[in-house]
Amino acid sequence: MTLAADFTARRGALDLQIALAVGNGETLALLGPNGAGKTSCLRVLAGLDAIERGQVRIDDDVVDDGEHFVPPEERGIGVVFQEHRLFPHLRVRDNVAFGLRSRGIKARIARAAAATWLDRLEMTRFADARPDELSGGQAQRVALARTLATRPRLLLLDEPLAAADATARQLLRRTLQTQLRTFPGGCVVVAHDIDDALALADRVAVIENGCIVQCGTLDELSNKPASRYVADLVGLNRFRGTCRDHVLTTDDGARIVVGSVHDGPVVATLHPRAVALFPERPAGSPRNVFEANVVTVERALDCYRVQLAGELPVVAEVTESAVRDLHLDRGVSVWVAIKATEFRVAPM
Amino acid sequence: MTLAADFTARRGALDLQIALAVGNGETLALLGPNGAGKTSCLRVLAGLDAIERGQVRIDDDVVDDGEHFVPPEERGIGVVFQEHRLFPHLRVRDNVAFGLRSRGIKARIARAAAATWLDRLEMTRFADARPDELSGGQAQRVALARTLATRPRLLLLDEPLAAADATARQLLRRTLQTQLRTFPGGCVVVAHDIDDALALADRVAVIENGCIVQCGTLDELSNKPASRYVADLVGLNRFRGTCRDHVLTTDDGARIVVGSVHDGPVVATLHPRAVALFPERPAGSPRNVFEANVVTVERALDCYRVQLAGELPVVAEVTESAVRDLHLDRGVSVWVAIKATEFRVAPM
Amino acid sequence: AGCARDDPRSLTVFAAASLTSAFEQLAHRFEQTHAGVHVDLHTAGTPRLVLQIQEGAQADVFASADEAQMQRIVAAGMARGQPIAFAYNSMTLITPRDRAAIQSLRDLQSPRARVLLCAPSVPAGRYARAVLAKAGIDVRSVSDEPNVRAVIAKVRLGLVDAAIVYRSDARGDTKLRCLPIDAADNVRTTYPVVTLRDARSPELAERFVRFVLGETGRQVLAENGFDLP
Amino acid sequence: MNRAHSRLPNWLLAPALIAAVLFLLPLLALLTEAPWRDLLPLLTSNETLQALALSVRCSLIAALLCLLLGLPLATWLAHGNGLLHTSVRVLVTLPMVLPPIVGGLALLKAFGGNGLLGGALVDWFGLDIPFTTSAVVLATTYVAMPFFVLTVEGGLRTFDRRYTEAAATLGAGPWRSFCTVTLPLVQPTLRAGLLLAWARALGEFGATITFAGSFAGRTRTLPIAVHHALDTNPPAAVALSLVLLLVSALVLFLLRHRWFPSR
Amino acid sequence: MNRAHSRLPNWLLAPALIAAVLFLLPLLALLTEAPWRDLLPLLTSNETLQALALSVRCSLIAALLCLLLGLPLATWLAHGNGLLHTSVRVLVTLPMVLPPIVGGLALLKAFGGNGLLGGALVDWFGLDIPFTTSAVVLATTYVAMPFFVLTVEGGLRTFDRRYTEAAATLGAGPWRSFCTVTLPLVQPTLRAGLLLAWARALGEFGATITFAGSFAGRTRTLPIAVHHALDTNPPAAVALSLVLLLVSALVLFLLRHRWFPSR
Ligand SMILES: Nc1ncnc2c1ncn2[C@@H]1O[C@H](COP(=O)(O)OP(=O)(O)OP(=O)(O)O)[C@@H](O)[C@H]1O
Ligand SMILES: Nc1ncnc2c1ncn2[C@@H]1O[C@H](COP(=O)(O)OP(=O)(O)OP(=O)(O)O)[C@@H](O)[C@H]1O
Ligand SMILES: [Mg+2]
Ligand SMILES: [Mg+2]
Repeated sequence: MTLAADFTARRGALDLQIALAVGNGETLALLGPNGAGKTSCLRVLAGLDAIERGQVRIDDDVVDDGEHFVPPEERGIGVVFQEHRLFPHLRVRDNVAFGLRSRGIKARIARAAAATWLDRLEMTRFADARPDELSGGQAQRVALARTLATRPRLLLLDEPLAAADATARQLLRRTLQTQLRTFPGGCVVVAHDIDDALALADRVAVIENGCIVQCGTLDELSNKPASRYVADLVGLNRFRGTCRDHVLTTDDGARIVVGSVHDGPVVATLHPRAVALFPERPAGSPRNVFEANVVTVERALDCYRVQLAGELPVVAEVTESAVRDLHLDRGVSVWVAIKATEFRVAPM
Repeated sequence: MTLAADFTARRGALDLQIALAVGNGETLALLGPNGAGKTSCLRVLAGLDAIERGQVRIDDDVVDDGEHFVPPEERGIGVVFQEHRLFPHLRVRDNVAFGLRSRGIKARIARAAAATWLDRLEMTRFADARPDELSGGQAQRVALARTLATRPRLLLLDEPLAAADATARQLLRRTLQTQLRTFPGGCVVVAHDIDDALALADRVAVIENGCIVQCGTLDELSNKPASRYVADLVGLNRFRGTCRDHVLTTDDGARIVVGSVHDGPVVATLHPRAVALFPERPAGSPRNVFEANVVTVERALDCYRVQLAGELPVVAEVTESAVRDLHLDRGVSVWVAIKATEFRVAPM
Repeated sequence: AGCARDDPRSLTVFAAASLTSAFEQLAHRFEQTHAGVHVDLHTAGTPRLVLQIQEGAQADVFASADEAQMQRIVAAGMARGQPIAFAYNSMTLITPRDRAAIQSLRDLQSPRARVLLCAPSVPAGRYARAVLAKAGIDVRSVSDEPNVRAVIAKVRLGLVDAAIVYRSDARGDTKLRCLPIDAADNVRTTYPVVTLRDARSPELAERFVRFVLGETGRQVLAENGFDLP
Repeated sequence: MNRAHSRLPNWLLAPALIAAVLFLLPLLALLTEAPWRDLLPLLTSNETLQALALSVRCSLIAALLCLLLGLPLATWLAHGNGLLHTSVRVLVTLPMVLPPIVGGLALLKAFGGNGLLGGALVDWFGLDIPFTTSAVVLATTYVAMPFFVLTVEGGLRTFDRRYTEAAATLGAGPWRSFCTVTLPLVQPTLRAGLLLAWARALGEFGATITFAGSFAGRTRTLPIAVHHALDTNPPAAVALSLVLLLVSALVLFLLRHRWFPSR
Repeated sequence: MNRAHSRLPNWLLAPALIAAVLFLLPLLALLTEAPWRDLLPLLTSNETLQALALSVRCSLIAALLCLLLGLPLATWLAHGNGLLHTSVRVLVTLPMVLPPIVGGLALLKAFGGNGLLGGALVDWFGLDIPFTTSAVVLATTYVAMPFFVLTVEGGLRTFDRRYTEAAATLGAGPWRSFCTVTLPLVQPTLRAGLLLAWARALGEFGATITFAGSFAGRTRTLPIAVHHALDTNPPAAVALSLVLLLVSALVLFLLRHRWFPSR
């Protein structure tokens, strides 16, 4: 086990209550809404903030138990901050060499290592540049190089791919994967994008409001999303309510006919592709039919995502021709049909 | 026409050579690799840097023609920077009111307007917070509110969604869409993500190395991507070469059998889904069969993307079971089969 | 030159500011006549010198512009023997060269005359006020200046119409006009000198004191406008 | 909470302590000399209070003038390093490197009745500056302003332009941007500069006595009073000096939370 | 290229000009008074050169001491605003608000033969500081250091902690982080502070003459020589003052590009 943390901490108005563990060579992705406490959590793990109660262990060292506190420079960690924080007075090369120099390594050797890392991240061209001469994505890449160069036993990455363009993203993912494969340590990476999370991480932990609401593989999250946010994250519609005789009454009062035999409190999820839209009230088999208004229409790569407000707020995925034929646009009213069997219902 | 720009400018070692136009109510997305010059281009449009030659017009005013230069505060523009740049000494509310106050609007009214905008971006709770008490995504949202509140005639957004989480992203997209619908002005938005670009923009301009390589709708880009980067962006494999008798010889020397009758220099694109992988050399109809090594395997939401290095470097999209069955992992060798008819060939 | 105190052939002399020129010449002459002896001369306002000596300044000879101040050294037991008067000075009325309105002490009473004196706390100010009192003139100084030099500078600049300063200080300044004060109204100020208790080399200090009192000393002091005992 | 980062390099404390002792010892020495028994009547005497009031008033006005005139000058200086800028910077250091008495003399020659500008001032405006309270203000401003200007120039040079860029894109012209963005953001240096200038002005002696003289109630500031007392009654001088120290202590304690916020 | 943002608010120039004139006039006045014909022999005379060398040497050593002792003190001060911190800050302002002569007196009382520590210094180490070149250094350091300390404290208080946080996560301990991150990033304030302290030290007179006296070649710095000349030969005093100005001009011109880089 590289990291074992179970602690409470405060940051402004936010109460953090975190329990997580990362095994050797494992990567855990941290997802959650803005302001949920992802950065705050990394800060605690890094030793930039102290905990109130609990314990943080890295390898076999207790680095914080509310009394004994090991400062960041002695934790053997590496952090990539959300804003890159390159040292403005040092050239790119010296920024990358900084961590090694801090560990007492000779300037020549540290600079050679820095050169290697810059090469890996395809930034050799900018070795002599000053940080303020870099573009946003370049700076983030250098920040990553700077951290990786120290070969930390625990990597903490705060949205390392946010500023990276499409191709750079692949490069960075690949570099991180290599890195994580060759070092025995673990990694906690904050991501906003489930794709980034999946590309880098084995497991995903979702933080909301300072607490971890769910932690598991993508399949575990998809099968039984613990919250509306998780459902959104994996692209599903999610409803909570009480089921009785194939009828689910959601907490908001909507009634859905579902193909499930569960009774009592349940969570139902629904894939957006299973939501069908019609200009007029459709006849036929679907058991759930209601009228709704279009809130937004967003183009995705090979489909359109339509957000609907009505008896049941749902997101539908439709083709381009459907958008054209139904004149889908904000405020347009359409009929929604969902087959009862499309709902996946799980008891709570 | 809100914006008409055709200019050259220098920034460090980069030569910018940009020609673009944005109509009333139109949004143009700017995409391109890190360091391509997207931010530099916005800076010129905003009046933070001057051009060398050419002209920039906003509405009917020439704001820069290499001699006469209109400073940013007189251009009627609004900028959201890549790093939020909130004023650290002002509370969130006053940050948002700043633009209106600068336009001579009374404090009371400006603060009321600020409150409205904070409400729209669901940041009312943080109206009295200081910028350094905000999380990354919250700060970016405030920066957006601050800019939108001034109702500029030209909006320049530098990755406004980079720090936003999945749900916030929808909120911001929706807000921007509303904004762009109700104001007559135009908008240039830098995005890394083709999804963001598509959600916000009507047209996409791709910058590489300081020059605009292609500008058009998604369909135009997909049909005939002007560069490898554009092809990657829309998720396609792209090959350049010369075609003769159904055989395309790529610039790297690979030979592909294609179902096209074009002769001469061509560009061929190929959807990753059309690339089939086999553990052994397959018999059967596919005309292009070769062995390749796996470079990376990345999980996407409903498939895996496999990058392959071989006679022809391609990306394949495969299912999870394929990954399992073929033991796909870095360095594994597999057989690739592509039907000739899957290539879309366009003369150059 | 950094550690004169370790060298028995060097002598430290503290002298009042008004003695600066005279003592510079004296020191020079003394060095000429006493081969290998180096005189370290430090001049400042008399009260300052007294403070410095009281605070343990390592000095051999002290030449004061004022008997009262000298008395503080004696009272503190820091003198070796009794101080000896070696020069006298008196006060003079000065005006800017180009201003003829004032011809004598009486003219100071004119309400338009701007008169400048040293502060009563410095000897020069005390003496100047004594002169005015003797003459029965009641004038108010525009300002209480900290030393004679400040007074003279302002008269030179024509900022005031008249001032009363030491005769020796006003001597030979082309921008000033010196108007003698009647002996009846004038005061005679005494310059005492003494060898200090903590002198490194008392006998060399003694020799310097005798040199000041002697022929060369008298000659130099006279040249610098002092009266002699 | 930020335990990790309020940590100072430990052995920085040794030289810091030496420096503190360097400042402490002379104070202690003064304190042992202070006439503790006669202190109260001395400090509440009319002259002392008069001098105190004058000192406080003049030093505050001087600080204000530093702000009003020095801030624009510092801003201009921060925007260049050409020949003109460097020359002006040299000009600004002049009152620092000049012994104050010479500074006072120079002021006399410039603004005195027969001075460069002085004659004109008297003839045209009837302004005779020397020996007035205005002279005190002018002298202390002249001596104190360089400290303000150079400190603030340093601060402005480190100022992050990204914020003024943002202000401009939000429609703020140079003036508005200067007032609402630049100034608040360089506040800590402004404060340091003001503090330096004010303290220097409060303790100013040489230039003041030369240019303004020493006239009770009009130009006799506390340092000048100290000086007078030094010649006749050193313990009283020490006592008066302590008043200066008390004033500065009072100000620093009052400003403590606003000017030196804990971080 | 950055045309938009080197713009100054225009009418800032008016007060800046007034300030510049305030500094210029006294200089002009001094120049009219200078003995131009006898200037060269005067300035190249042995005494002048001796005083100049002493002044330059002592002011540089004082500036160095400010850096060595004042920087740690400033760093410590910047880390708090409690009672102890405020008290020490008051202590530091002491030499600024004290008339320099009283400052010199306090030094005498502390380090003089009969002083608090002075007796011990003499008895134990044979160190008799007053009236030596060391005394000049000590006095100028005492007077100049507050300017350095308060300026640098201001700079350190605006320092962005995010960089030291980053340094710590990269394995840099407090000391390394202080040297390689904090110091380089507050350089402009360090420079401003050093410049202030050095200039103040160069022009120091009152405390020096009180604590160190005016011995030619040993403690007679240029300002003291100026003062001395005022008693004997006023035009020479002006000429010597100009030497001080020249020294500072020379330094500022040499430092122009490194210390005040154009932005
Ligand atoms: N220095 C601070 N003082 C007070 N409150 C703070 C501070 N920093 C953060 N917060 C609050 O703590 C909460 C969590 O912030 P945090 O930065 O951990 O969020 P996050 O999950 O990283 O969000 P994002 O995705 O936007 O980066 C936010 O509500 C924020 O307002
Ligand atoms: N101040 C500067 N001085 C010198 N070169 C610079 C400066 N700013 C940017 N550059 C260079 O100009 C190029 C374009 O930078 P720009 O910031 O426009 O890129 P970008 O397209 O916005 O990239 P990103 O997606 O990473 O933000 C980069 O190669 C960068 O190194
Ligand atoms: Mg965050
Ligand atoms: Mg950019």
